[in-house]
Amino acid sequence: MDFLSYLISGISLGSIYAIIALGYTMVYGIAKMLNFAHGDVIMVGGYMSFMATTHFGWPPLLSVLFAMAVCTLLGIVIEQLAYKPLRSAPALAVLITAIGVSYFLQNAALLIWSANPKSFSSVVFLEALRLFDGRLIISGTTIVTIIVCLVIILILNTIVNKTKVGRAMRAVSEDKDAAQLMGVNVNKTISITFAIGSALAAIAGVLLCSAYPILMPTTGAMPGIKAFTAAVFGGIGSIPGAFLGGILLGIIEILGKAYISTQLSDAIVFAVLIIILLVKPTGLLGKKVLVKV
Amino acid sequence: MKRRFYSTFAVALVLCLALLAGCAGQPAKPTEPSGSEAPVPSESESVKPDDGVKATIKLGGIGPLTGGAAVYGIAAANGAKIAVDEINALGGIQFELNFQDDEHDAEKSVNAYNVLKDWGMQILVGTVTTTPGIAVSAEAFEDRIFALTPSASSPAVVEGKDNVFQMCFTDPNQGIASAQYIQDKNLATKVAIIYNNADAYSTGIYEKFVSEAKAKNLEVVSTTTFTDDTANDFSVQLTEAQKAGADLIFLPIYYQPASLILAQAKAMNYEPTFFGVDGMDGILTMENFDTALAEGVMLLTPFVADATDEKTVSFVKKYDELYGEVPNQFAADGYDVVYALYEALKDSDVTADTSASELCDLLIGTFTSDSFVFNGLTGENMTWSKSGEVAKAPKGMVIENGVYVGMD
Amino acid sequence: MSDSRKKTKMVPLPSQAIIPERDTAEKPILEVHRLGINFGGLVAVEDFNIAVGRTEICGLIGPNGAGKTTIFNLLTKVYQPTSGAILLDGHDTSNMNTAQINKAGIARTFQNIRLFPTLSVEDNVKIGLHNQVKYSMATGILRLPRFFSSERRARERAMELLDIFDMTHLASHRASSLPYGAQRRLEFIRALATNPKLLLLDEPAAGMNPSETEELMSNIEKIRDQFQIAIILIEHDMRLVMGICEGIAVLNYGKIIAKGTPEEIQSNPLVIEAYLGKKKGDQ
Amino acid sequence: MGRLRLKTSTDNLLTYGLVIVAYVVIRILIAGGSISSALQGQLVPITAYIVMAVSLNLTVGVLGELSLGHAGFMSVGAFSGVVTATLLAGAIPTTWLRLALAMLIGAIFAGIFGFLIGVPVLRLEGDYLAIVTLAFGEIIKNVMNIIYIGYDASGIQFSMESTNALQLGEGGKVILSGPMGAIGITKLSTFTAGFILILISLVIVLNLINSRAGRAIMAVRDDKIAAESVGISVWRYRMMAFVTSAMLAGAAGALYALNYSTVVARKFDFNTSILVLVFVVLGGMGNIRGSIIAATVLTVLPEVLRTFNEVRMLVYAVILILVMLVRNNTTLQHLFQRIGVRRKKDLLNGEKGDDA
Repeated sequence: MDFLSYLISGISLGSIYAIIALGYTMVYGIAKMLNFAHGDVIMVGGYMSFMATTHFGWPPLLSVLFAMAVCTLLGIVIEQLAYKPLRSAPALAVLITAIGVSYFLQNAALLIWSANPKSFSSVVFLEALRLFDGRLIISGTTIVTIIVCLVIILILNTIVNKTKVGRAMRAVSEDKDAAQLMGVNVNKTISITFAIGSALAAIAGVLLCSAYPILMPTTGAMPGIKAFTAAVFGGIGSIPGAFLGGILLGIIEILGKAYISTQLSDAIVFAVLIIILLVKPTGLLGKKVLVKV
Repeated sequence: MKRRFYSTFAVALVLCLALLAGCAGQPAKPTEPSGSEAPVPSESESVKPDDGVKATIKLGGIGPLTGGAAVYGIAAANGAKIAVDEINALGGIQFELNFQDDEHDAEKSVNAYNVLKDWGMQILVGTVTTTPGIAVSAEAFEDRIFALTPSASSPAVVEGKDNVFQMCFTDPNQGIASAQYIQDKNLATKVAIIYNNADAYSTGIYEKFVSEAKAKNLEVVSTTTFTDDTANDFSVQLTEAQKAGADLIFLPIYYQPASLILAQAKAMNYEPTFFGVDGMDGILTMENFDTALAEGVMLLTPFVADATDEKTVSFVKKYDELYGEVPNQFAADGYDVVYALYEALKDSDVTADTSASELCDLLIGTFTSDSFVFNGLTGENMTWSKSGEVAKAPKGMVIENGVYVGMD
Repeated sequence: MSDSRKKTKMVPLPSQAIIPERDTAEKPILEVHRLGINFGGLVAVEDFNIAVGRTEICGLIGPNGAGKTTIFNLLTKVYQPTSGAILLDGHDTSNMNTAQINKAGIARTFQNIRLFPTLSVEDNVKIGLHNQVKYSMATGILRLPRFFSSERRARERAMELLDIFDMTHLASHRASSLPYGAQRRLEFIRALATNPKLLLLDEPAAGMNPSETEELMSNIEKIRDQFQIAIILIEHDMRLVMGICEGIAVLNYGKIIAKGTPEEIQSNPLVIEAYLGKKKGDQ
Repeated sequence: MGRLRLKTSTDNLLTYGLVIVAYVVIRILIAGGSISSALQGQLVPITAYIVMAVSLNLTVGVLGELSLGHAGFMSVGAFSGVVTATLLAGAIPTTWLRLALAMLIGAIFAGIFGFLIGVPVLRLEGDYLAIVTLAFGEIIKNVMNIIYIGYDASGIQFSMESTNALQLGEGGKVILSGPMGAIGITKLSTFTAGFILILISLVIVLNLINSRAGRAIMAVRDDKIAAESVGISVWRYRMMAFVTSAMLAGAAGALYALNYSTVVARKFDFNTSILVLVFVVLGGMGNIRGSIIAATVLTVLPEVLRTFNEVRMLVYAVILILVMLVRNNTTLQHLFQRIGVRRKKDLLNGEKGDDA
């Protein structure tokens, strides 16, 4: 029973990683860039929803939409100002710029919302599921997060596979130059990808703060890194991989704490990651790239 | 492509200039910061003395004003700032405060210290956090600059340095006091501990608590940890405590993770007594926090924001007016540090030209003299030992209906 | 052909210290038995058998996608064969990796040129000399006397090799800045620098005009004579293949459909059907 | 276009010259008393960061692999250096010798870790390799946080629980105490020591680059398959670069740690790794002199920005972004070339642009 309960905790934590990882992997898969500012867009999403519910008194769902709108806008602005001019620059230059953006967002948040932590009120009002006379509890947030994850996967898959924008995305992801030659507007496609990724970040931010209701300027940083790890775990660029990677990462973290050591739980998570990558060098569901010689 | 770059560049440049202008344009208006609820006191804001006063002493402050620990540094800086303003208004000895950011990092803290030295700092108010405090106090010891830290609580901060003093309890003292309190009040038979094993403060209290608990035959049934990187899910720690039958969970941690622990314990219907230390203070004033979660939480804290004594009421009111927030313990510590320095200096004949080392000797003498007793926000009848540690009585508090109530 | 021979320079004799003499009268340099590979069930090469003499120039031809480059990749262990044996100079190579294969004596060029683009032409050749002019990392860092003598030797040797294709004046250019044909030649030189016993050339004449091809043909023959090495080349230019190859193997759908001298191949009905017949026009 | 000038030796001389002149100038300023304590206090960390940047450039610029865990090696070097220096305090009274030994031991330990980490890491490629270096950096931080080391009459004691668990006898001293790190370090590092370490790193890295092994490393960066095809053991040279880089970072870590009276594991986290990476990218990949300049400027910059008070880090972020944008703008690059600013070509960037 303990094991089951830990497993559920792991899934709860993992579902949060998963939803953050979805945004990471989506942007990586198409724009081929590690957007280290993703975690901070999540934080902004959290603050937006917080402001909407607590200060403006808006209903939770509206606050989520508000957060999504603001983050989408923010994502587009960041992309236009900071990333777009670097389209032909080396990948590392973009990475460093993303880190600059991350610093910027954290420090701007510090000035706007102060360093004092805020207690976030959950936007999820679903009752927790109690099994075996309440010995197993699955929180409402977990259920909602997993459902949202699955819906997002479904929507992303539909967008990527069924729409014109999606076709452009796939083309850009395969080969930017070739896509350009074939008449795909690469810049626009990448901008759209960022917009979608940022909207996802807003949802992730709201759910992260609903599950662990503390909101600070640094709230997004560590979950961001963990989710990035999760995305790599699942095979970066793979949408189902991000989900699987996130859930597994959460489970490993909790089981590691429960059965090995609470002190070393992060070391355990990262050690497992390394082992998995040694067995499957491109992650669990990552595409194996055959080098053409 | 080119044109787009220039437009981007121009926008960014404008943004940058706007920032510069924004900060240059409104120097001395702490009450109206642009979009900021809690401005940070700064060099330009610090109060200049009026003409004809007897001396202006340069106080240098160091603490984290940015980064993850900014909440502590900003509070301490704000508290110190209020004290400086009040004291300067009295017309006697004058203080000029220059508070520098250290990002909770030893290297940056030493940098800040050196900047202050160049500025002409005569007394150091700081640092706010422990690790930077250890590094900086070693420098202050060599340079013979008197240091009174608001909240760097590890004994290592003052150890072996005759000119470094603390306003807060040391970590081991809190550990001992907590164990004693739990024993004296018969609060528990089986104790679980959850602490932050990546944090010097938390580990320091934990270590002493455990050895003291052993001496007092308190049974510690479960010890689990977390780090700043894993401070979100506490289900494993709580389940272990519950399985071990703990009826009290000792939380020598800050209030942010503590608030998550309280919420998660409630979700799993586990209702032990939670016992915190001074880091727990602040939980009730967290914006939007459901105080019902903290019902029954006990803590040892030197400062209570809703205390009714005149000093506290006036401080809390002023803080709220200036910064729009309820002050926490760190703010009170910062305030007390400046007042303690004032008390120690007000009858002396120091001038702006008194060298830092002369001040240092003077203050060491005063602080360690038997006759020097300080009453502040964070305690009554405080005295200091030669080692630099403060002696004051911790206040045991329990949260009832969303407010602190004395346990005694 | 004889005209072009007059135009090109003779290959300078390799310094004796670097190129050991070879006994050319012995058994074949390369023997391949029943070599095969499949990619996830798809059979790319099957039952491939070949033997190459010590100083033979051998052609490997076949339509696009026949598996020619795959053979090279198998011989150099870029791909691991799923079946069969490769004997180099009588020694089994099954436990060797690509780098070891090169040290054992096989060098190659690539169909889509793989130079070290950010490095200079000279450095590209010097990297080819990696296992010929050796000194330790410490010698390099501490700049011991051996470093200077070795570097001088490497430079001299690199210039000798570049001179084969009249490229010494390009030595300090960045490899990626060379025109296409020069890049091909540089890759050839780099392969030669590793002192191979067997050289695999993947479409060496691709992108060259007829006169350049002529020059290349004579150079290939001269290099064989001078260095006493065997050469296998993949080539679509039938004039080149028929002009210099002593033996030819024709590949189709991963299998050898014909082997023999140029004359035999040209008259082989299977080959004509599979390959030459269709392509006769543009060759 | 495309002509690589034979300028490596002059280029390297310029790099050495820059470092030596900077050192001499600062020494003169110190002697004349005309240098602020703020800058003086930063000299040692600057030298440590320069060595970090130069060493990371070996991995990122020369070997071409992204490492996100370089601070982990700094951590290993810092703590093993501190332990060495503390243990030798009685045996070796000469401080410079103790410092040198501490840096050497720091380098050796970091090198051993570099090798152990390299074994799995170097089997991977690209971003997967990067994430594993990140993972190792986090693991090192996590483990360092629970290591307790002390010594007493009966020798060195080790624990992973608490200082109490060390059970030190009379007169015992705790050297490392978990999250509190090392406390009460005797400060040994000096600017001159840092300067010498920079020179040693430069000799190692620049001579390595311009030698057989360095060419092999760059060949591996440019094209692994081609490098293998000419008989270069990819694994061996990747490892050589990785371990050398780790060792230099270890020495820098020891230098850094012995400049403060305390050092904690948390210092060497992901952010520090990234900070050093920023130095490298900003200075130009493969450009050693660029790394030195970038490390210096970006270490001093936040201090210079102190006048901005609360918006300091915000301004820093904006400057970082702007610099990246300007630096990678082809129009501006051409402009710089036209007005004769000497720029060494960014090696990884090189395929796209022209050479100077």
